[in-house]
Amino acid sequence: MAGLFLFYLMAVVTVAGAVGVVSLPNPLYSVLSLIAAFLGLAGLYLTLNAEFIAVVQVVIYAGAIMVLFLFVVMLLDLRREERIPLRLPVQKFTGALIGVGLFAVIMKVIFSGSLLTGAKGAFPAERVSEIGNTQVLGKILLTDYLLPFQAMGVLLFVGVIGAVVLARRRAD
Amino acid sequence: MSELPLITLMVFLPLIGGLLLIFVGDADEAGRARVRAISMAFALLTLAVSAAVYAGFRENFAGMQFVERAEWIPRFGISYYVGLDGISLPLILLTTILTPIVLLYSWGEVEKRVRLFQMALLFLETGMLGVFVSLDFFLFYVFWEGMLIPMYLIIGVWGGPRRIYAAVKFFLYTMAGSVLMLVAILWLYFETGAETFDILVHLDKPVHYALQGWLFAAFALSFAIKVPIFPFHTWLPDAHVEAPTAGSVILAGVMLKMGTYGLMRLAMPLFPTAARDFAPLFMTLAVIGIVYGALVAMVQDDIKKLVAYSSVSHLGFVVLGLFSFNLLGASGGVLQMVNHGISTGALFLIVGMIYSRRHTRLISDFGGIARVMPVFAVFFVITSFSSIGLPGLNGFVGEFTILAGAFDRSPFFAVVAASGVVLAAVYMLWMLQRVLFGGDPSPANLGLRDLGVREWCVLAPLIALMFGLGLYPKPILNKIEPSAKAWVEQVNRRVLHVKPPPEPRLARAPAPVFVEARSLKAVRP
Amino acid sequence: MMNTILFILLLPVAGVLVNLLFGWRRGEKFAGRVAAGVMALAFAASIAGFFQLLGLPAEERLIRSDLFEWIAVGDFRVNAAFMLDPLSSVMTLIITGVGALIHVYSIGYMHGDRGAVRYFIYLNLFVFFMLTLVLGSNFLVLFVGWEGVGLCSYLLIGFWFERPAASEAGKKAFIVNRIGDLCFLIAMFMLIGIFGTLDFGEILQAAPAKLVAGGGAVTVICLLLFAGAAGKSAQIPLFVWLPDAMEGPTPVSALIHAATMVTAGVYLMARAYFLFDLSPIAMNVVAVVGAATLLVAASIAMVQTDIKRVLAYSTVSQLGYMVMAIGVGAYSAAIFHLLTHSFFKALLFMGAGSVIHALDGEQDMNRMGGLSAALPSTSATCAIAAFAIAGVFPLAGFFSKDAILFAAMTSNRGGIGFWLAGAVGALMTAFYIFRMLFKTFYGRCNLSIEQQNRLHESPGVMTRPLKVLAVLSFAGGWVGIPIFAGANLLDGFLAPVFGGGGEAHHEVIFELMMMAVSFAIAVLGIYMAYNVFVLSSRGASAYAERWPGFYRLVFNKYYIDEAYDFLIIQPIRRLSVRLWKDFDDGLVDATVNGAGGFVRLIGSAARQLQTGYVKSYAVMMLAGALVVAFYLTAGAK
Amino acid sequence: MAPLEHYLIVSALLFAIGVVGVVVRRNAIVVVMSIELMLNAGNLAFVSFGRFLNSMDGQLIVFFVMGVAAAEAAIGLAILILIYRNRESTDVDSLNLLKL
Repeated sequence: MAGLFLFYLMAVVTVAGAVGVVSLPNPLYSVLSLIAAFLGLAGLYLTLNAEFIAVVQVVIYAGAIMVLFLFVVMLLDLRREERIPLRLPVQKFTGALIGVGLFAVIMKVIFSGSLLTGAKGAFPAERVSEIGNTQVLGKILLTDYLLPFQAMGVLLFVGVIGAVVLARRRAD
Repeated sequence: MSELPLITLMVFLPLIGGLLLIFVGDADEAGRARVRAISMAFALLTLAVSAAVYAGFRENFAGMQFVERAEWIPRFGISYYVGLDGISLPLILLTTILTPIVLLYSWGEVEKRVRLFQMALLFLETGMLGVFVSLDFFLFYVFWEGMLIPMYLIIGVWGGPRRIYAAVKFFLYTMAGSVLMLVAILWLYFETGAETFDILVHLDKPVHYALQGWLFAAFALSFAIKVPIFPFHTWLPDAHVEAPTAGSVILAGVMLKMGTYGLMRLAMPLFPTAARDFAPLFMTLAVIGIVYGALVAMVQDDIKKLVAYSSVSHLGFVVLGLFSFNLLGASGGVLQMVNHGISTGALFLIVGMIYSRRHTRLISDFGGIARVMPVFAVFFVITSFSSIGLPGLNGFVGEFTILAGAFDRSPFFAVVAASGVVLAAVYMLWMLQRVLFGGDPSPANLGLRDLGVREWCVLAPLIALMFGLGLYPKPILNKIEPSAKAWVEQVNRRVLHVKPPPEPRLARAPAPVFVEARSLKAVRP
Repeated sequence: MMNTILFILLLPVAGVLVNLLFGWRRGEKFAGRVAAGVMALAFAASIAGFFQLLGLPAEERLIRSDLFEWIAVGDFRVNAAFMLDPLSSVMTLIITGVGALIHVYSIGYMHGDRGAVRYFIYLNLFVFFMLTLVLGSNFLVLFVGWEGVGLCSYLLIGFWFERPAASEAGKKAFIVNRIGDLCFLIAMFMLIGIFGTLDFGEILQAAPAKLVAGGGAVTVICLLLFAGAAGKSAQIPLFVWLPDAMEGPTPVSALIHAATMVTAGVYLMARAYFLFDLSPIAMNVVAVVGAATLLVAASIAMVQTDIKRVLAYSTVSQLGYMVMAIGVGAYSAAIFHLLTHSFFKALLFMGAGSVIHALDGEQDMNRMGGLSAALPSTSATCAIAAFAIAGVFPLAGFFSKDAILFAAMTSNRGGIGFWLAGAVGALMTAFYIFRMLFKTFYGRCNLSIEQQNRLHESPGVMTRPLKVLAVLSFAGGWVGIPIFAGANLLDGFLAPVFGGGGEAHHEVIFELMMMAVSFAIAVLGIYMAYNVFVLSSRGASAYAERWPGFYRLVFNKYYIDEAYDFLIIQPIRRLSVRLWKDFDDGLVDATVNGAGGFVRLIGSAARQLQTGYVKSYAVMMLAGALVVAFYLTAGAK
Repeated sequence: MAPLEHYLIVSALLFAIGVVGVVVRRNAIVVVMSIELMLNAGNLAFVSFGRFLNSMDGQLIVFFVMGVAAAEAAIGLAILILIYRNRESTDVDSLNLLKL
């Protein structure tokens, strides 16, 4: 029962954060509400017995990445969007339409049949908790998924270099 | 028969030669000479191999010879499958003979980007030979399209003032046609369920009648553009006028034959009933082309354009022969493809020779030059008469057999077509009169050099062939005959009128919610 | 046994080759001797062939020689095959005999012309093709020769190609001939369709079985063959090329446009007599056209002033006689006239050539006159030829023309109308030929002083052939003397070819009467010419003044050339220009380019969607994703 | 514990809100943040499915997605800075350089 309550709480926090991101005119507030949304997501992960992911969500996403966003916003001093008319006159309407449409499609899929037709895996939540979520994840990551894991390391490395190269001021 | 893979050797020798040229510089005169010598050597080697093929060719045998086969993409039933028969052999020989001649002609004529030019010609030869020997749709299509690129370059880089327009028109027009063919090929592939691109397999079991019309139309349209059959001919004058001489020779000599060859090898025997249904249309168009091409050729003021329109007229004869559906027409058609290649090729060479001297092709700029260029005049007259179809020269044998065959099928069309014989004399002789004869040469023409040794060597083999095929066509005709006979049987087959009932298919499992099926078709049949 | 046929055929080829290889360097004298030499040898071979034939029993007089298989497709096979039978033997003798004389004559005539070597090459080549034509044993080989002589005629008419008129005339000759050839070709296709072969012998055998006498097929075939013959033998409506062909060197006119090539049409019909025999309608057409041609051409010949054109129209007219003879079924009479005509017409042409040679190219008869003193041999031989063509007893033309007139009257296909045409034609013939003779050789001399000073008789190499031909023109007709049994040698010789021949015998008195009438006509014509051109000082102008309209009409050759130009040539040319500019460039190509332009239009319209704004791309991408999502989930409940 | 559908509804909501943000907002930074929202919506779905299918694969993928998102954020923000330097604006509506 407590789990269910937690879920609804976190769901509300998350969705509210998301709405804030899109609706608040000041980018600074958008960043802050995105952080809120991420924290809510971390909570949702906790209800799904994904403790490691939840922690990573808080530390990396809500922590590191969002701080980066914050920096940029402050750096560029982006207070509010200029109030010039939108390029596409029906942009807002289109956006809403697409958003609602997508949501409708997904809803339709969710409620149109049995979702869990696939084969069950080897890691029921109870067993994972027994061993420890992080341990299981780490083991798989460093055995079966070693190559992608390393590749992601390379990707991040390249990303760092790329960011540096791009953002560096040219000498001329 | 030797065990050497002669066809592969023949097809890819020019390609190898062309690739070798990458390593030879053409910056200085010596380099250019080297480039030319190497390409010439490879063209001659190819000619030698084709001569070996000719020598080893089994007569009185209708099927494919020198067959080679290797898996290429087994997943889709695609293989490297080549071979030749009496229909393709003459065209192969024509290709291997014309290429060295064209190279020799260009030896002193093309000075711009020599290496690229020679490479383009060699690649072109590989493409053309490939089309003639392919027994696999996929392979055929690869060569068919591959051929376009070097030709596009030849027109677009070394052509006349409006070369870009002409090259793009040529490319797009033929491309548009071949895309239709591709669709038809794929359709055929899926329709028959044979899971193979093997042409011979498809030839053995024609599709049912209901489908033939569409597929034939797609194939035939593609080839009709290439031939070109009236009214798809307008790219031809532009391409010819702008193309450099070498390009014109190859274009008229060999590439136009791709269209008629395609009709003969693919479109007609694959869809025999449809071909017979369409025959009146094609015969009408062929006859219109014959008369129309001749009439329009008559009033041209540019020699090259005149020759180009004469090609429209001549190829009308070939199409007429093919759609006669009898042995005379078919053999005559094949023979006439070769004949047209020789005589029109020679005509374009001759026009090129005079153009490189005077830098004009307007008939009105000439007159009376037989006096200053007597040898040239002799060659010109012989070639023109070959084109007119004078008995004793090559053109006659082909035209006669075609018309005899066509007459057997439809006297009306044959008679109208035969009037093209008169018109051919009109436009050719009128042109000769205005270029070679009739008055003293104008001062600008007085200083014209007669043919040099190189030009002599370029024309002499073609002239010899004109006489040879005119007086004794047997060595070619008796190779054509068995295959043509088999072809005639093939195109006169009857086929199932409707689609055979489908085999019971497996009942499909209830559709999964998400995208599990591979193709859209499976989700929404 | 030596293959005589091959020998006859290949000798001229040898001449061509020798002159091609060595002639250019060794010069015209060498070339002329080689050319004339091979002709003499060929003539000898022809005589040998003739005697070979004579040595055979009358019904088996046929020597065949199959060289190789030429065109072989399926059941259709055509060999390069030749045959010598009495008909081709006669033709061969004419071609090589008269040809040899003309070659000799040409040595003198072409002396000093810079194209002389080329000339002899062409001439030998022509003889080769002509021999192929008459020796071929099937229609297709005949056609090879047929076209070949057309080619040589084209080359020789346009021999002096710097003259625009000459190259124009050559082209015209070839093209007009091609129209006839077209019909010939179609006739061959029909023959292939019916018989599956083109061999004369085989068709002869099968014709009665496979063709219905008087039926549509055979009539069409015969009419088409006749159209082909009309082109070559210059019959209405295709005769317009022959007068223009006089632009060629005069010996060429003598050889090609009088003695040999133009008779090919007559030969063709005689060769295919077994087909014509089956078609009364076609025969009738042939006879009518022949009669009309002989009258029209003779009337034009009466008023022409160019000496060669007079002869040209005379040739057309004489060919009309031969064609009419064919039309009434008198094949051997046609060949007989062909034979004698080749003698006297070649002689007339060569005489005219001699005159032209003497006058440095002058051809207008109004500027000639009184030349007999300066050109004794020429004028004497020409006079003989004139008597011969006019049909004066006992010269060659008398017998042959009489044979035709007689047949026209008595043959079951003939009739009084044909006889009348022939008789009127004979009158005109005598008139125009003596007009020419009087204006040229007799009467007042209209030459300039300069021309008179340079006037000279032609060298012996030219006059000697004239004399030989004069003898032949005189006596050549004696091979076909009628009345006495067995005296008509030619008829007897040709009889096996034409299936027994032998016209119904008539009363000797009747025959004699006919001969007398035709003789009287000839004399009358000569007298009229004498009256007008010698006795009267005003000459023909009196007639011209009396009927000015008619005179102008005839003088302008009935405006036939103009009519063709206006009715056929110009419309075709205008149509072609319209087709090219309006239809090809304006419609077909515009459609093609329009299709291209349409695609570009769509492209530039579609380009408007590509605003370049990132946002719009994002919107579209998402919208697309939405559509795909809808599509994929549509199948789910 | 909440059923799978509920998690998926939350995920769908997040995704749809992200889409709306991408389309509606003009500030590039906000657009990037909206994209992050969509990514996270996906993550949530992955983890939920993994949980209900007794599989760790969902969490593994999320792990990788996060890595990619981090790299993407770094690069994206660097590009934003560059754009801002050049144009003094981060308004995506003014970016039409994709046009020829």
